[in-house]
Amino acid sequence: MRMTEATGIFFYNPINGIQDPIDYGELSAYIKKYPAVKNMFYYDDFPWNEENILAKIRSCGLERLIIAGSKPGIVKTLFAKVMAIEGKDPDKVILASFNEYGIRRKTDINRAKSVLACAIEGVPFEMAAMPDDLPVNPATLIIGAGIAGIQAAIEIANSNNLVYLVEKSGTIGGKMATFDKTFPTLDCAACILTPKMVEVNQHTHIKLMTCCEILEVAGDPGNFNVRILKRTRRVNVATCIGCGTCTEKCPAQAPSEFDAGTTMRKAIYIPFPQAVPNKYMIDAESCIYIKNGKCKACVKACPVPDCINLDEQDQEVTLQVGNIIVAAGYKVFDAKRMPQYGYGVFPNVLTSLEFERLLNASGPTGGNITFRSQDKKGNWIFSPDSEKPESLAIIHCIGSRDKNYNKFCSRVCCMYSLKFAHLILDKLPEARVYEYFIDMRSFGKGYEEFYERIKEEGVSIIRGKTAKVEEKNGKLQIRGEDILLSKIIENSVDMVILSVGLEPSEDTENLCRILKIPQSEGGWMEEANYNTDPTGTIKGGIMIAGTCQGPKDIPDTVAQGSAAAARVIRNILNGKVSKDIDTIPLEKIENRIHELSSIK
Amino acid sequence: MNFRPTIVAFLCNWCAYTGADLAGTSRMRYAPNIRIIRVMCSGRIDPTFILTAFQQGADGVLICGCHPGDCHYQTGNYKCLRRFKLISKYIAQMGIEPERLKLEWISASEGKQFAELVNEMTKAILNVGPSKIKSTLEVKHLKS
Amino acid sequence: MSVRVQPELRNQLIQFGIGDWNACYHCGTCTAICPLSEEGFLFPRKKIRLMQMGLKDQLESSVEPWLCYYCGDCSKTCPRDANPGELMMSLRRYLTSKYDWTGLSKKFYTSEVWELAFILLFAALVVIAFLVILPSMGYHFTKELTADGGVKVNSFAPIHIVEIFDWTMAGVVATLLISNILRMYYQIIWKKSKTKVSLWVHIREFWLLIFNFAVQPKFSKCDDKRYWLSHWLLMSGYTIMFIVIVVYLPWFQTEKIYPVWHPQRLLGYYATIGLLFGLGVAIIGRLVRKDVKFQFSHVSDWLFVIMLTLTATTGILIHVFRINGMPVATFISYIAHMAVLVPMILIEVPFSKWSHLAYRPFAVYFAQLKKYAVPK
Amino acid sequence: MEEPRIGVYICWCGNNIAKMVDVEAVAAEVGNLPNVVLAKTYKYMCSDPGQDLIIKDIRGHHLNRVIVAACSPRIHELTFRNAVEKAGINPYLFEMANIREQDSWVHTDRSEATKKAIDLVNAAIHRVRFHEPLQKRSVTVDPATLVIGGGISGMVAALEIANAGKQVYLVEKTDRLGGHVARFDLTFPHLSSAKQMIHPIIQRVENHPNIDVFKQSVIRDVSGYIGNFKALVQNGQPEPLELKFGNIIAATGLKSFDPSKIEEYGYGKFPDVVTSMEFEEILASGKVLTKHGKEPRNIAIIHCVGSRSKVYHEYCSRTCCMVALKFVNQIRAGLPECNIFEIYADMRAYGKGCEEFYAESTHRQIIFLMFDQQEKLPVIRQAEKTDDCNMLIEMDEKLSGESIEVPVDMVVLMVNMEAHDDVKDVVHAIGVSLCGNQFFIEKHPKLDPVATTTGGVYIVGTCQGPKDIPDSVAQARAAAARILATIAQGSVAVEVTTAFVNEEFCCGCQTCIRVCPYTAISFKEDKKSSEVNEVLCKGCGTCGSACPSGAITSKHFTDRQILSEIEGIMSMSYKEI
Repeated sequence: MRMTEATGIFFYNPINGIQDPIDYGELSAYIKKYPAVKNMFYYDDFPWNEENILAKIRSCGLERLIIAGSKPGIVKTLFAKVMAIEGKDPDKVILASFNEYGIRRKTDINRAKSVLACAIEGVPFEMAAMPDDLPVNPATLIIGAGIAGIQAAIEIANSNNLVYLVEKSGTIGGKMATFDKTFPTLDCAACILTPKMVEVNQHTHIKLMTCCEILEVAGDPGNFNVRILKRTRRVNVATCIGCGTCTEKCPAQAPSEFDAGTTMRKAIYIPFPQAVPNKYMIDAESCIYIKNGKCKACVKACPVPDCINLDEQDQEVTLQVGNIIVAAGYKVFDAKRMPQYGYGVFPNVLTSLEFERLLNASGPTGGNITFRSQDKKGNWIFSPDSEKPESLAIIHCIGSRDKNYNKFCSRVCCMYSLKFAHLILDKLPEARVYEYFIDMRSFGKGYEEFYERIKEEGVSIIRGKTAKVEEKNGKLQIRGEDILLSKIIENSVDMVILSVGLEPSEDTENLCRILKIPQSEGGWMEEANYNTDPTGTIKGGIMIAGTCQGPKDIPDTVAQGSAAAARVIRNILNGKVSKDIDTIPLEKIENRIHELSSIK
Repeated sequence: MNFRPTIVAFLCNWCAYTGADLAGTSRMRYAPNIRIIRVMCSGRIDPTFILTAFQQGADGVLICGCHPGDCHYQTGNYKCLRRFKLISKYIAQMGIEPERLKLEWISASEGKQFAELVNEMTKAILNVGPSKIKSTLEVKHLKS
Repeated sequence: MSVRVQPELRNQLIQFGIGDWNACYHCGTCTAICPLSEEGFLFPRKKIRLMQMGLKDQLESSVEPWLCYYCGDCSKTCPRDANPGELMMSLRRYLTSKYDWTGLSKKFYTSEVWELAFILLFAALVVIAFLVILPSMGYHFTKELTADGGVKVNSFAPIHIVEIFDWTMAGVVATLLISNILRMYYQIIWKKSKTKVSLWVHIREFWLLIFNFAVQPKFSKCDDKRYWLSHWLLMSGYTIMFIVIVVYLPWFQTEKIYPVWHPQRLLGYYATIGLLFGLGVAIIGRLVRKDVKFQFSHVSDWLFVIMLTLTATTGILIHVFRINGMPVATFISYIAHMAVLVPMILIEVPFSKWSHLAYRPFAVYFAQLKKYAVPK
Repeated sequence: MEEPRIGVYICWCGNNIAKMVDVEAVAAEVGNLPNVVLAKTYKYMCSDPGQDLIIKDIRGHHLNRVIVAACSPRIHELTFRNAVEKAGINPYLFEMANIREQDSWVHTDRSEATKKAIDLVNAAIHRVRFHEPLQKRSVTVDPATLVIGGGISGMVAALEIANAGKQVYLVEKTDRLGGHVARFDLTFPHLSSAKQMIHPIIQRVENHPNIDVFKQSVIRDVSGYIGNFKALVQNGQPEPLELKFGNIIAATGLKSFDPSKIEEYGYGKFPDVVTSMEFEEILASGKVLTKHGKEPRNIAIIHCVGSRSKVYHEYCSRTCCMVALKFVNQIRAGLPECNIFEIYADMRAYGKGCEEFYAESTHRQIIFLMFDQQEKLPVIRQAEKTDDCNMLIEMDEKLSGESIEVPVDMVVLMVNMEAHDDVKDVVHAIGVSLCGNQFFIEKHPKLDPVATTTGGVYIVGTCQGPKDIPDSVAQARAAAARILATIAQGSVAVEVTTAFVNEEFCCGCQTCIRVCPYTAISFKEDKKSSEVNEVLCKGCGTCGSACPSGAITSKHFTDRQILSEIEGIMSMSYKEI
């Protein structure tokens, strides 16, 4: 039975915020074919207030109201109120939310039409828009081997299906491997991550591919052809025994990526002692032989014949996979963009990632908190011999919650800052620790309790963000307003830690282009549905997990890693995968709407 | 020489042992005199274990299980309680001070309580002094 | 005793400026970045808070808005769209209207029609005075030139009458300003205050008033020193002009043509250059709108700079025409000069933007008094 | 039995252990004990190179027993068991000494901590001598799954599994699916319709050929083990229905806190003080009116009601801030002239798009007022006739430092989420544990946020801790992934450390049968001895301590092993180092 109740459609704020707006003329023309639609009204035509809407309902005899547009929920209550005044059912105010279904550009007109048609006929869009299925190749590609990628890989591999785990750097483990302790339980990150890394390495169903980048993804869901650039390590992973003789002999140095640039490593190196695979690699940027054609100290030192091949070239590999999970992770905000905090100018202004290494027992100072110092060659590094700071300040929200930089909240900084405060007092019980925050976001399980505990430990937690860091008499001078006490607080401290926010990783944009998935505000990868499908995308067979979807902490990342795997395993068990939602012809959705509405 | 008591503790795997681990992850501090033995359930704790511990020279024995009603194996902790009552009487007859044997319920979230319990018990044992059971047994052994 | 929040106050305040200060989420960056904010006188955040909550009494007894010189750093670093700098500006407008007991200030700030009408009214009165009243009293415009070849200004604008008018105008303005300053004093130091300030402190700290008026040391504390310089040039130029016109008018408005190096001409040149430089910076800034300070221009801001510029340029024109013996041009520019100057002085000084010349140094003085306040 | 050749490995755990325990001294001390072939230390035993070290030594030194002194066995026992197994040793010939959580992290005296570590390692050495190889056993997995709770997480998990072609039983306590979400009007931060989102999900669940929905039903008498559970569904019918399933997902959710406990807010006393859930319904009805039927001119929303408090619940409910922001947008749409006061402590807009939503909402003329939720709560009192409002809230406003009075006509209390009253019943039925806040405890907060210590039982959604819809949905799918993987494999390993009877010693008293909570022991008349059903036995060992003749004992927790452990602890107690 088709919907016959007199329906009015209200187009809410159709232009606002959209650069390439939907053609509302075309939409209006389209929906005329639905007899229930009595009239259409536009936000720009008249101010939407009670009296006006009431007048429209009365003059057109409307029974149902559909509010269509980019974020129609914002006016819903007004319409519900009017319906209630009129003595009609406020539940008959229906939202046709365009952004909920990923409709943003002119080209999404067909989806907009179908969403509207669904709203008019009272059929859920999810049930009307069912893409066709395609057969699925049981192999899965996972892009990024941080904790999210690792978790997803293990889940899928445990269902006896092949996983290609592709990682850009030389080791798996991602950012989590560089952390010292994890909040709020303070168990060491290495202790909980390394077994998983080992499991990945040993799993018969996981093919680990490090130093690899995605070049192109072609084909259809269920049968993707993926071109991958395999950057050369110049060390044979199969024969390298990880003895480290080469590193000893190598004369070239570069800042260590793993230590966030706080130490120097050699040109031939292993990212960190527990790296997986535990094999050496050569950094072409700093290798003297690659630059000048002379050296080969490592080759001479290597006990395994032909293990190191300095002339090895990058290769291209092609994979056939049925599903793809993107777990490309994040990068931290570049603190140099906020010069007022003096990062890069004052050596003892650190980012959180640097401090994380400083705290780490396997980090540059063996877990001692010391000043940054210059080595013989003048590089600023952390060394265990330096002196220890007596006072430290931690400043929250660097680069986050700020319209001038990133508008979003990075979700983890409050908690890792509290963790820092605790660990500082653990290592330097006499130290004075200040935390400058705006809102303390300790929302997770056990987080609030952790916050309470830190407060009792004697950390000065000050509500109010500082504005700048200056140097005065060899100390770092910070000025801030203690909002709760209405006081200006001027502290001179030895070390300042900037709790830098998270940003989409460098590859996010490129990957989104390659995979044709849209980006949300802030540059994160966009999920299929904010609420019901946070790990899906609008592309069939492509899932996202972890921080590439938005900032999140480890438990939520792990949950998302598994959740993305669930969809993959389901697809494999079913032997089929859905096509992209865009591939459904409008007529098909219309027919389906008709079918569903006749059932009722 | 200073008296350094040794306390043997039997902790059930699901509540008390986890609680003791929590005391660790929360970095609670407690006296170092306790030696923990993990059993799956406090119901597994055989009176022989307790007696052996005393015989071997333990100055105290601590038993911890899940709170009543929380046993992972439904009722193991109740059985433990019954045996505890019995053995308490028995050790009293043997001349072992009642402070030396203790049964407490510790849940997986009670790290703090566990730390406090250990400190209290250590203090109590320091007050009663070293256990004489082992030396008594040794003397008897020599005599025989 | 707890105070009642008054959300309606926002609707009043919003008329005095542009901004949505509810966007502020109280991170404290603005207070921290402000070099002028100090213990006991925290702004801008604290003032935003009072505004958001509509705590009228607390706002009206604030001295802080006058301690802000609007360098714009707070608005630049504000992570939201709260624009704290503009809030302080708006608060100054609001407070000016509150100090003013006539109620005209509020009218001028919140209604362009009222302000323009009054300006035109005063301008018209000036024109009538020159075209009707003075001629009827026997002072006629003449094309005759003086021996030096200068225009006979005193023929149509007799110095003794102009001087009487000058004094009257200064008297009216001063009465208004002084009464407003007393009201300001009452609001800041006296009203509902739990503290008091001894007379000795009043006397001891009085030098601050003069010092601040003359040097504006507070402004120089702002990180960007350029604005202090341009403002100081403007201020000093204007002050010299004011003193010369009010006190030494006969010496200034003369029919003699002094040599170029004569103090009368040098002072005049300095004052005009200072004025024009300062005005130039403000006008260009407000047009380009690159600096936060100049991004939001209230009608009162524009009127003030335009009128001051017109006064300065007509003043220059009078001088040029007079010494070059161009009687008609001198006559017209003299009337124009007065037609701008009179409304400007009568409206801007007691009721509008220009009143800050008095409120600012007094605010510094009052703030200093507050530091030495003791419980009652 | 072959002569034990024990390898001892002491982990530094970076500095976690090495800082408080002289690991080298421990290695030196135990290195010379009988049967100990070698004793080594390493920075991270759990890492790949650490495990490789063990494997290499087992092969090189023909070790047949391995001890790792490191963190809690609850974390890494399995890791090392797998490692030794790879080197060809039965995994049960491995033992762990907990010198981190129960030693280095809790003591401050380095020499005492080191002594304790030596004792613990020595105990392990004594114990491991009597370890016996045990064979892993696996059972087939019943492909059906039981989901308890028909809220959004339960339904999403059910759909994910059902869509993979597997049977799901969904048991819901109430008479409708949808849980709390079905009562919401809109969701944050995109203000999309909650009803339009949840209804298709409900429809799919109810019409899915692979899902059996049991409403107004409770589950009882859960028995069995991973892969092979069975339980009764009780739904008012005289005959409960028996279900068989391989895995359980608990998605029992949380309930709203009852604010009438908080005297300051006067909930129940003032008719216009409502909870957030009640306000959802008010908004959906379109009639935002006071009890007198008037449109409120002032509405206040109070955050953290029952949350973040030393008196009520210490935890944060994670969603209320954003729900409150959603409310203010809704109120502003319906009542453009209304004064809206939002009384908050910290604005927790941490989710994707949420901070942006917060920033947008600040432009809707909301007056945000801050209180200290631990210090002094705002107090609601009846207004006087002269006040021109219904009630007055008195509070200390933190951002201004003023004591203020807020006129209000309606107050919305953002109530905390807390455990259901019957949470213990579920806990007992499915064998999970509760944390101090009465949330289900996950196996590991980071590594395994959806599994529990009981194999085959998963927890998703808010019963594990408060969370918003996307996080609940992600957890639901995560549990589904785990279950689908087990189903795909077809079998799963089960408890090895069950009880066993030495028939020679059994006197046939049947004491063990009486104490067994799982009816896993039966009496064999022909042999006049007890017999253990190894699939039903969960290895608690109660039978072992009750047996008067020492005939029944638990594998891997034999009397001999535990007694040796005691001996090991005591044998070194008085040595000085």
